Amino acid sequence: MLEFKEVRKSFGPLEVLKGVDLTISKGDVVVILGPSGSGKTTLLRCLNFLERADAGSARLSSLEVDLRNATKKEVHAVRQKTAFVFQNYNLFNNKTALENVMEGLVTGRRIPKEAAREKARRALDKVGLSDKLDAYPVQLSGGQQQRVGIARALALDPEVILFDEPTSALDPELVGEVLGVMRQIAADGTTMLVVTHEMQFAKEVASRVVFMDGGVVVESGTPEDIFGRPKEERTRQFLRRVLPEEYNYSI
Amino acid sequence: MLEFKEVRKSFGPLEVLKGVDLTISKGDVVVILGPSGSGKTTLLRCLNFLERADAGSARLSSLEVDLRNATKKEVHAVRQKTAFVFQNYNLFNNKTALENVMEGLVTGRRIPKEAAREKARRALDKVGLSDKLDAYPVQLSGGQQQRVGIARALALDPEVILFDEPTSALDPELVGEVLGVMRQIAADGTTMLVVTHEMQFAKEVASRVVFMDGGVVVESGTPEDIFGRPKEERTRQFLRRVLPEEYNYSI
Amino acid sequence: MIEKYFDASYIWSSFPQLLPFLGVTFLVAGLSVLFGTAAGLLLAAAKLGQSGTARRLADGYTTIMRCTPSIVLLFLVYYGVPFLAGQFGLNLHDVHTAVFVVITFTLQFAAILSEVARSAILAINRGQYEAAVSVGLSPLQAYRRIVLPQAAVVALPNFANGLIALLQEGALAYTIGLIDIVGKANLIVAANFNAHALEVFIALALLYWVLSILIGQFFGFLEKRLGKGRRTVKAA
Amino acid sequence: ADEDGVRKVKIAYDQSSKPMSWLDENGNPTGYDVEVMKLVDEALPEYEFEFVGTTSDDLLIGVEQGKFQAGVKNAFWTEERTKKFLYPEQFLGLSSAGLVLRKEDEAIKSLEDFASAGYSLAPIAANNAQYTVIEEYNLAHPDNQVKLKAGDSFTVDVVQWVNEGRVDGGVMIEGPFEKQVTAEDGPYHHLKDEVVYNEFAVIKTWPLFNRNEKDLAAAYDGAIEQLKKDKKLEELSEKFYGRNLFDVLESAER
Amino acid sequence: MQQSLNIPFLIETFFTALSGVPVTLAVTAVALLLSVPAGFLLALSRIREIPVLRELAKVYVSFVRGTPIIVQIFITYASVPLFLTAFFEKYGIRANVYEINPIWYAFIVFTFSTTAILSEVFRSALATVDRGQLEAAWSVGLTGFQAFRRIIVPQALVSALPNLATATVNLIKATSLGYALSLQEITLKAKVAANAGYNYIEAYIDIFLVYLILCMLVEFAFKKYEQRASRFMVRHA
Ligand SMILES: Nc1ncnc2c1ncn2[C@@H]1O[C@H](COP(=O)(O)OP(=O)(O)OP(=O)(O)O)[C@@H](O)[C@H]1O
Ligand SMILES: Nc1ncnc2c1ncn2[C@@H]1O[C@H](COP(=O)(O)OP(=O)(O)OP(=O)(O)O)[C@@H](O)[C@H]1O
Ligand SMILES: [Mg+2]
Ligand SMILES: [Mg+2]
Repeated sequence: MLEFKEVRKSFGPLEVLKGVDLTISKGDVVVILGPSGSGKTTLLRCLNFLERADAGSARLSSLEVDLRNATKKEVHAVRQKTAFVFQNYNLFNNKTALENVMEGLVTGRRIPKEAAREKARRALDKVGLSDKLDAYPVQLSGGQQQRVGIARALALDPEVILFDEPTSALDPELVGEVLGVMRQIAADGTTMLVVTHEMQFAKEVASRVVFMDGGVVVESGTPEDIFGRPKEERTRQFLRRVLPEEYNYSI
Repeated sequence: MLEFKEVRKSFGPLEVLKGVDLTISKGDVVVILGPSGSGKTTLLRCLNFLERADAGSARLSSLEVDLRNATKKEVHAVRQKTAFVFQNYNLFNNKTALENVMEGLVTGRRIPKEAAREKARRALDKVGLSDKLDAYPVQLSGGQQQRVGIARALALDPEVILFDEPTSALDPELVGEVLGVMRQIAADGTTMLVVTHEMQFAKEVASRVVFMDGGVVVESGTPEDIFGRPKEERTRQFLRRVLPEEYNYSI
Repeated sequence: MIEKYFDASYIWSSFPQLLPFLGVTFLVAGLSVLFGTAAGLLLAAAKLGQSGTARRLADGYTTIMRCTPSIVLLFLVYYGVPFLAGQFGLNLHDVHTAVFVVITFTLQFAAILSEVARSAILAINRGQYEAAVSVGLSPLQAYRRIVLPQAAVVALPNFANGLIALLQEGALAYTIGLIDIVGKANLIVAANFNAHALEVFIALALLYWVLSILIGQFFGFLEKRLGKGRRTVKAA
Repeated sequence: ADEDGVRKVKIAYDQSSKPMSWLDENGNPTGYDVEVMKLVDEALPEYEFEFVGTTSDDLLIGVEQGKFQAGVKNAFWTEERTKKFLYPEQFLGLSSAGLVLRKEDEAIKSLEDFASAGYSLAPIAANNAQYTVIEEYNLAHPDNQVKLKAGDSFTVDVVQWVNEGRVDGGVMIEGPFEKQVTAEDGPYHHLKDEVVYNEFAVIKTWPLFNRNEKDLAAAYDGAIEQLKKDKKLEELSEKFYGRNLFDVLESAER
Repeated sequence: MQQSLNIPFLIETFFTALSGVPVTLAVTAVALLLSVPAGFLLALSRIREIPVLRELAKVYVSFVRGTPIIVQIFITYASVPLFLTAFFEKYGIRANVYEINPIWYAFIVFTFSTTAILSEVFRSALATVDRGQLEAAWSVGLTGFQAFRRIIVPQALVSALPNLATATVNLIKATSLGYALSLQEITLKAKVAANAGYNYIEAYIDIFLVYLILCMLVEFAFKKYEQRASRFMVRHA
């Protein structure tokens, strides 16, 4: 269970989050859609305390935290329960792909090294990177880096995974595979919050879709609701340009 | 006109480009498709000498260069005629959005500062960033950074633009806009080589589609040919998983 | 003209006299680097941390320590510490001079190292820290496992600058009667009534050069090892 | 004071001021000043001297601060210095100062001659007693001054500098000159026909006591008076300076 | 402490020491002005792995950085005049080597040593800049030189400045070694003044104060510059 209440965040004079409320049930896959700059990344970052919110609180199963004034301990507790897939990957530059995945397991979760290695290997295998275990991030292509980032989060078995455009660098073939992996994990009860620009993705995996714009949640509902019967004019406008006639182009 | 001949590149034991040939006419928009790690980025980088190829040559209108042994002058000449949109943006960290776009104009092309500023402003306007002119890269969202990268390349009015997944971080609304801008520039005679994972994009703007895998060009042709009548089994396989039934999902 | 004053045999005969005093040089530099690095890291942490007071204190400390000539600092410690201790009834007049020298250089090296460390840590993209805490590392673990190893590569050349300077600063200890190799060289020169000082100092320079080459090699090796996975502006 | 009534005192000495005081190759303090103080120690059963080698600067600060009870560094007497240090009644020794000159300048016998010739002088370490001698000469002869420069104690090799032509003259004391040039095995024996040594002054040197050490100074006075009577100091002068400077005691200006 | 300070002397000598500041600053300024570009080029030759130059740079750094400055001063001051005299004689140049102002030796020695230090400072700083920045600069048509001047160096400066500040402050303090050349700088002047009355404590206090003031000003300037240079890193508008 994940719940945001009244999350606010400004950068100087720029108000990026203007009070965001969001409730996600355990095992749900919630997709956040929204134009560039609407505050999607910032929202995820606030939950993980990578950015200190100006106001608001979050609840993670039994753990309720004030996003502005959380103590060090609370912050650490939240981070232990969550995993983050970064928009720009942020792989550890000084570690190989395998070590990138192992790090959180060994140092963060205190899993014995051998078990962690096995786990990391399986995670990388799932995203098709068995042949790049010992490559450093600089030796990986964009899509390969992104997949290491995904594997790193998955291997942690967290309660909640925050994905920030996890498939932007992947070819559609891989998107399909990653999608499969995510579906399976969701079925195992992991809650997922996914920022994405891929409508297809949203339609296929989301149990709920949230549309954000200008720092607020404009509308949220099932994919059928949002794509089929959007209530708000802004949503309709976004979708109109996003899912044009041509999308039904048949091959 | 842009032509690659027999481009080869290995990283240590890993052969990434195994002899790539490609010919692109002036004003063409060629889209390169292919799975992650197939060497797409490496190909673009070799043309711009960001990576020294092991063998091969390229021709850029009247300029013929050996990709392995080009002189400093030739390298600079090629770079002056081309622009690159990086997969990971690579914005100049110490410059604002506006300065990022101006840099190549003022220092590289020796355009007077005022004219350059005007030009840069227009380019940023085209990608919807008029309100972020003075923001530094760290202050921009992923999509905003990517758009600055695009504007930076467009503003140069080069003969050839090399795009490496230029819309990966953009929401579909913006993809549409950027697409429009690209179409217009193509109409003005700029040659474009675009690596992308967005099939839609390929279908809509490409004058030719190239499918790469394992360091070679597997197949190339018009979008209709490639998507409608792929000749090679590998292409068919890729497209089958990429354009599944659901793509025709109607809202 | 030169051969009138220069006699290379003095170079060779100086080595056996100088070498035994290398131990003092190493001891002073080694201990100071050890303690200074530990203190310097704490200072750097204070400078990069949230607390404004801690930051100002650390900044002030650095300014004063960096700006005080070593010889003055040495006198301050050598005379000031026993004096202060005396106020509390402690007699430190018989403590070995080496202790004061080590305290002095520790204080100074800490200040220099704090700036080396601060600049190196700032050079590491914040995303690295963020990724580390996002996989459940505590901030301390994130620094120890991810940020510091990368910062170390950046810091190494500057650290070597400081370390080598410290090896030479040991010469100052001579001022209060602690004899290291520079001090010994001075004594040899004095014993010759300043004749053939050039040869003695050349011998000293050669010794230092060898040390410096060894240190350079070692740090080069460390840089290579720790620098795995780095993609810098090097190599065109 | 110790339980057996013996008081340990620290006597600092300049460890690189051969032949007045230095630390020899075996790590033992020696030199004229040090050896005299050793004799004083022997004569004073109620005191036990510990010799601490250091530099001139530290010696001065240390004695002033009380870290050392006394120090020897070939110090001269000046009025001003008595404000900082306790000078005893009895001087410690004599020090000769002479000009090292090129053979052709043999005729220059005094600082006046040297100054009149407009010659350049090798730098003298600012904390060296010789510096004071020249400085005082300059104060006394404002219109015929020697060009005095301060420098480093280790880097000026007077004999070489003069012979090389880097400077026209330098100040030295006799003993070292003897050992470098006159002695058969001296490093500059080959220059014996090119440089000369002309003495221009003999000066008394003093130990410096911390201002609170009146008793120690008095004890020193008693002991050294006896040593002088026993001609012990003359022996040491002979030993370290190659000459009994007490022969010319009357000519000592101070 | 035990003795009371000689206050009039303390005050008077403060100004004596202060009068040594111009010499100190002259040596510092000349050494910095020459060694910043020289150190940068050395750093580049190592980063770009230019064959012979890179090895030479390594040897240079190991020697000049590795040996005490006072020893370098001594060796230079003792041997250069000898060589020069021999040289002048051979070619019949009529010049007196010993009339060269010793400050020239200081310029040379301090420039050389600071170059070695700075080359390492710059090498480390340049390596903090991601290669992508250089690639982007090339891709918009900048030459390598332009890329360094406009993009790489301004970013490298952020991590270079704190160490540059240390090097500068150390240089200022090291100029006191000029006493070996009889340079009329701060330390020597104060110590000469101290000799007559053995007022060394006061002299050292004055030396302390003068360097403290001087170095604090320099440090302050560097701090301000660093703030300016790292503007682009602030995450908040
Ligand atoms: N550190 C910062 N300082 C100032 N402004 C910032 C900062 N970080 C983000 N912003 C601004 O906040 C807004 C929201 O940014 P955010 O990264 O949350 O957008 P986003 O919804 O993730 O967009 P995208 O889809 O492009 O990644 C943007 O307009 C951005 O310019
Ligand atoms: N510097 C390097 N050292 C070693 N291997 C490298 C290096 N750069 C790329 N590679 C490898 O070369 C292959 C091709 O990389 P490239 O970046 O060209 O792929 P791509 O087609 O752009 O993939 P993507 O769609 O994921 O960006 C990958 O397997 C990658 O691991
Ligand atoms: Mg984002
Ligand atoms: Mg790529």
